[in-house]
Amino acid sequence: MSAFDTFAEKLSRRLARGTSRRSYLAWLGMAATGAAVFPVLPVSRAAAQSHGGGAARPPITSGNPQDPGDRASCDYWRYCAIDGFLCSCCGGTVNTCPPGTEMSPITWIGTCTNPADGRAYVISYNDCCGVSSCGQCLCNRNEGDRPQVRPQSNNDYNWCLSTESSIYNCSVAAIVGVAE
Amino acid sequence: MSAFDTFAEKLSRRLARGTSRRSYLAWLGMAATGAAVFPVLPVSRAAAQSHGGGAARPPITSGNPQDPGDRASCDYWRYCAIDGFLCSCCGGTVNTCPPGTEMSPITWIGTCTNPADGRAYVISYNDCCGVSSCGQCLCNRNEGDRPQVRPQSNNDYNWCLSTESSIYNCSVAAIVGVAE
Amino acid sequence: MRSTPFALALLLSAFAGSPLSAAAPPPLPEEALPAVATLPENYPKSWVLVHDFNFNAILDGRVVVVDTADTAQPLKGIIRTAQFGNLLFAPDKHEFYTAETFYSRLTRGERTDAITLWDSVTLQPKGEIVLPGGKRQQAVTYNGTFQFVNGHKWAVVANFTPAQSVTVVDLEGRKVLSEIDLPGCSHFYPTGARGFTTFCADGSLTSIQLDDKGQVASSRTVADVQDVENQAQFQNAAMAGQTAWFVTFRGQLKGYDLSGPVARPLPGNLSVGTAEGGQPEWRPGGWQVIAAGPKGLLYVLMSPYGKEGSHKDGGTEVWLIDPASGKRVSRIALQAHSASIGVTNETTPHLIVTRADAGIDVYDAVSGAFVHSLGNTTAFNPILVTPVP
Amino acid sequence: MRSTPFALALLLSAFAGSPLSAAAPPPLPEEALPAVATLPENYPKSWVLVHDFNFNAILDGRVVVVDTADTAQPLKGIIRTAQFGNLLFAPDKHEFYTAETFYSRLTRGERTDAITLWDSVTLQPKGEIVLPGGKRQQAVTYNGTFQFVNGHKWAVVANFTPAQSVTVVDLEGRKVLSEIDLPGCSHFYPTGARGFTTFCADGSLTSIQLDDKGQVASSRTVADVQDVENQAQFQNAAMAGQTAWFVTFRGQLKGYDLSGPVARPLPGNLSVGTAEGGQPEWRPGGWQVIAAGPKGLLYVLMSPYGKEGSHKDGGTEVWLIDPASGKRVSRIALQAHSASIGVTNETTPHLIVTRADAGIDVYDAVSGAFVHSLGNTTAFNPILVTPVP
Repeated sequence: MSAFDTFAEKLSRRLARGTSRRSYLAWLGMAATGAAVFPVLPVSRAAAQSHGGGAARPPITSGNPQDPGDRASCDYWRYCAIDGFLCSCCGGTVNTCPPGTEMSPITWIGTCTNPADGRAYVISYNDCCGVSSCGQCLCNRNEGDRPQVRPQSNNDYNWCLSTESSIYNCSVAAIVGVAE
Repeated sequence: MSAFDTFAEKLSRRLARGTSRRSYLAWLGMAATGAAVFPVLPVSRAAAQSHGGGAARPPITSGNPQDPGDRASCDYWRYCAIDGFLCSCCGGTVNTCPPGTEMSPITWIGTCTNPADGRAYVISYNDCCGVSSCGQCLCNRNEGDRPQVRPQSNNDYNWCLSTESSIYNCSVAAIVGVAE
Repeated sequence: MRSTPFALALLLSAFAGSPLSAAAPPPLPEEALPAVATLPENYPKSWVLVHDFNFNAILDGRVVVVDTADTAQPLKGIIRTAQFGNLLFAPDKHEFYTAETFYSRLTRGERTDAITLWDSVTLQPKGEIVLPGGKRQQAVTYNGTFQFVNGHKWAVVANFTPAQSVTVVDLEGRKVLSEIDLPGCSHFYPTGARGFTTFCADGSLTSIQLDDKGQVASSRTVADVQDVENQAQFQNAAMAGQTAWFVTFRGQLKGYDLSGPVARPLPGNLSVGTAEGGQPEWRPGGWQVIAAGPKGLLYVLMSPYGKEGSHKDGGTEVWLIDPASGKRVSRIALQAHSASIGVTNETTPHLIVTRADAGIDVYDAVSGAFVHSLGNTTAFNPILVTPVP
Repeated sequence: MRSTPFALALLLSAFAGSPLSAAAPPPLPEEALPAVATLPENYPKSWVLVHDFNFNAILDGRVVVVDTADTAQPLKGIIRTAQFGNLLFAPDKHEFYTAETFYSRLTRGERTDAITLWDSVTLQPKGEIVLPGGKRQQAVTYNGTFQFVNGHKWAVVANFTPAQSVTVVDLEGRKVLSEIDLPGCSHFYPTGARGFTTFCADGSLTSIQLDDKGQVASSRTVADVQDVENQAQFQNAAMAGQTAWFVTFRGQLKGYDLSGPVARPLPGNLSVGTAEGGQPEWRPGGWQVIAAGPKGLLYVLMSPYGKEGSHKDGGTEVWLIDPASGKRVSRIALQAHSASIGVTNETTPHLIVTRADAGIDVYDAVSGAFVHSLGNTTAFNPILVTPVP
């Protein structure tokens, strides 16, 4: 939790729109924005099938050996607690929303281990909002996910919240720091 | 065309809401309602796949040897010019809309041959409206279908028209007479 | 008399060879139009409500009415539950209620949150209660975010902005009664005469009773009912009468008596038990992983691949636990990797299972025998199964 | 210098074994948020617009922007085209226009028909023109029901109640100019300086020129341009410059010069030709079955199973016809049963094919060689392919 708090605060400052943070419950219950957290969508990765129709998608890689893996694959290391359509398959990238959407200013944060450098990174899963379901690369992983009773640890919420529209399109997975 | 005209008129009387019929073009262009015609949805039957997931649906039959075939199958004789989700799979029947919908008062009419008695029947393909896409038993057949330039012979229109909502749910295939 | 079958055979053969001959039967009759089906006043107990999350168009969510005994025509009707919507069913009033969110331009424009009242016989809308503030909680479908209180007269709707609160609505009077701030607490379970219980982030629960205006009459907190970090409760509860049963991520069973004004945690250390073959261990897995069945039995969907993060990955067996004896009475091996379960209230109850591939399978709830599959004939993403009471 | 690779290898191995040792590289940097992608001002000519009819949620239709050269990330963006919506693209103005229908409660309530203006770089909406009367034609997607006239300044929108008319809209002035009754006529093709041609049920066409207020300035009918019963034209045209090419159900090719105020049917008796192996015969088949390609060639999607009623069943080959010589120059055998085609305007043009299973395949438009498949990575029901001009 301390690593989480540290990065929640850093993120909070970076995305800040004010709102002081008094107590845990007050923050959870009343923060209009803050370092809160989460995207969307449940159930098993087995359901995340494509609809048939031709060739497999070639991998989308970073080109950096320190950030290995296919960003269109649910197995990519940053997606350890994501829930939704991968923006890399939707016109965005691993950390950029697709054109036409608005990125949620506050997000659910996971802690994922990078297999290349062994570090645990804090990953921000921002939702992209204002365009209907992308429908590509549905992915749900839940390392560290907890029920909605602890909002900042739950990826079932639709965090298209402080955005102009709450319609959900896809989710990114951006590095916001190293868990210390 | 004469069989069509005869039944179009019969149907028109049955569903009548007024509107006299002056000329062919006037009818096509100006009838607020009438014996007009058609459901929805294109492309090949090959696209009408189910999404996997378990057993095949057992046949839905009439119990009458004179009306043979599976009403959940796109091959059923009455569906020779249908385009859309079969209401038999959506909470309705071959000639009844599902609960919660409204049946379009005017429809596209096809002429299909009943393999049991060899007769050509006039089939009314009414759309059921006000609930979103049923998603089951998509079927598109086009015997006698002509481009939209001849509306009464085209099944690509959404005929959820004189209904409270134009949202399309499914289509029925009701016998409205024998082509004489 | 004996010649009748022959005459019939002759008729049919004449018919096939020369269908319009003098021997042909009269044509099939004209069929009456328009015609719209209705549903029975009292739904058969083989019927369930299946929430279709509709991932590929979340704004077009729906609940489908399904007859689990009818493999030919299982889908009986569709009720709109737009944009992370929720549904409640009051069979005594023959009404459904949906809590939904709409935009004036489908994906953009003006937002309206509303409860719609639907006739359960015609599935036609019969009224609407607009919810103020555009704050209705949107999430993957849980049964605790839209609940009855005060019998079927009122309902509570969860809000999340992320400020947490609950809006109390008078369904019969068709008006909003109140909004109650509940910082740090989520999901609601009907409790006592006119109240609800909610679970809070610090591991406590809070039970609130309302006055006849929908304002807080009493509020009582019970501390330390769950360990959210290590033994969190799956939030979809199984209701056995007025007892809410939860299973935790690692298989503890937690009961709460909700008949009084304050939730009372049931004593005892119940669990689903353990088994061989886990990789590394058996744990509950799926979305709606617990259901209440006949004779007080609890049904829990279990995965052999249990570990941190596996809790939504679905399961392959259903384990039956008798909370009275504390014993596991049987294990049902499922036909397919599955996500959610429910148990019907039929005389011969059935276990209804939604598969990861979106099919729906039906088992004998007592013997565990596979009965039949409905296949993928009703919903794109069946996520919750609510049997008719 | 030769030791550098060894040093690197040592570093990496230290790294794998003891990642946080002193030899470890600095951590990956923090990434800037929020970040939203934009599209280029001028789309590359490998890009196409694919209309996704979205059968399973027609009210949630969309057009996807697709780079046919990018197999890893072909989907570049999504533009809403709700409820049997249509889309137009004005690359010179960096704008899209969608003609759509909305309900205040998703499936019910108040209906609004509107044209939305979208920025083609950001895909954000930038304006709206409400269409009066709730009469916008809804149908499976055709390209003739929403068209530009007067360059990219105005557009016409088809109405169908079933009374047929056309609404003329000033896109730049963001207002409705006029509504013109067109009983018995459907679909529009830009014609002359400020007009359109429409085809009528009696086999005629009508060309209309508009005055600067959007009212009818001239109207001229050309009789007997098609035999709707026996040789109907597929209504999705291929535009080669200002010539509109149609193929008929049985394979005739009909060209219309639309450069003047009145459509001029081109002389000649062109056809796609015949071939062996038909069951019973080769005919055009699919949804968008004709496209204009390089060197004036016409591409037609063909089915060997041609007969009455087969015209929407898709095809297995694309035939290339040179209308100048009247000859068929080649046949391309497709990888899969396919529904719609388009040809890009690249230096090396490509034939883009939507498959019946919703995948998208790319071929060399000249040689016919299969290049690659995009698979099912962009749209649920790809029904129209519009290459970037």
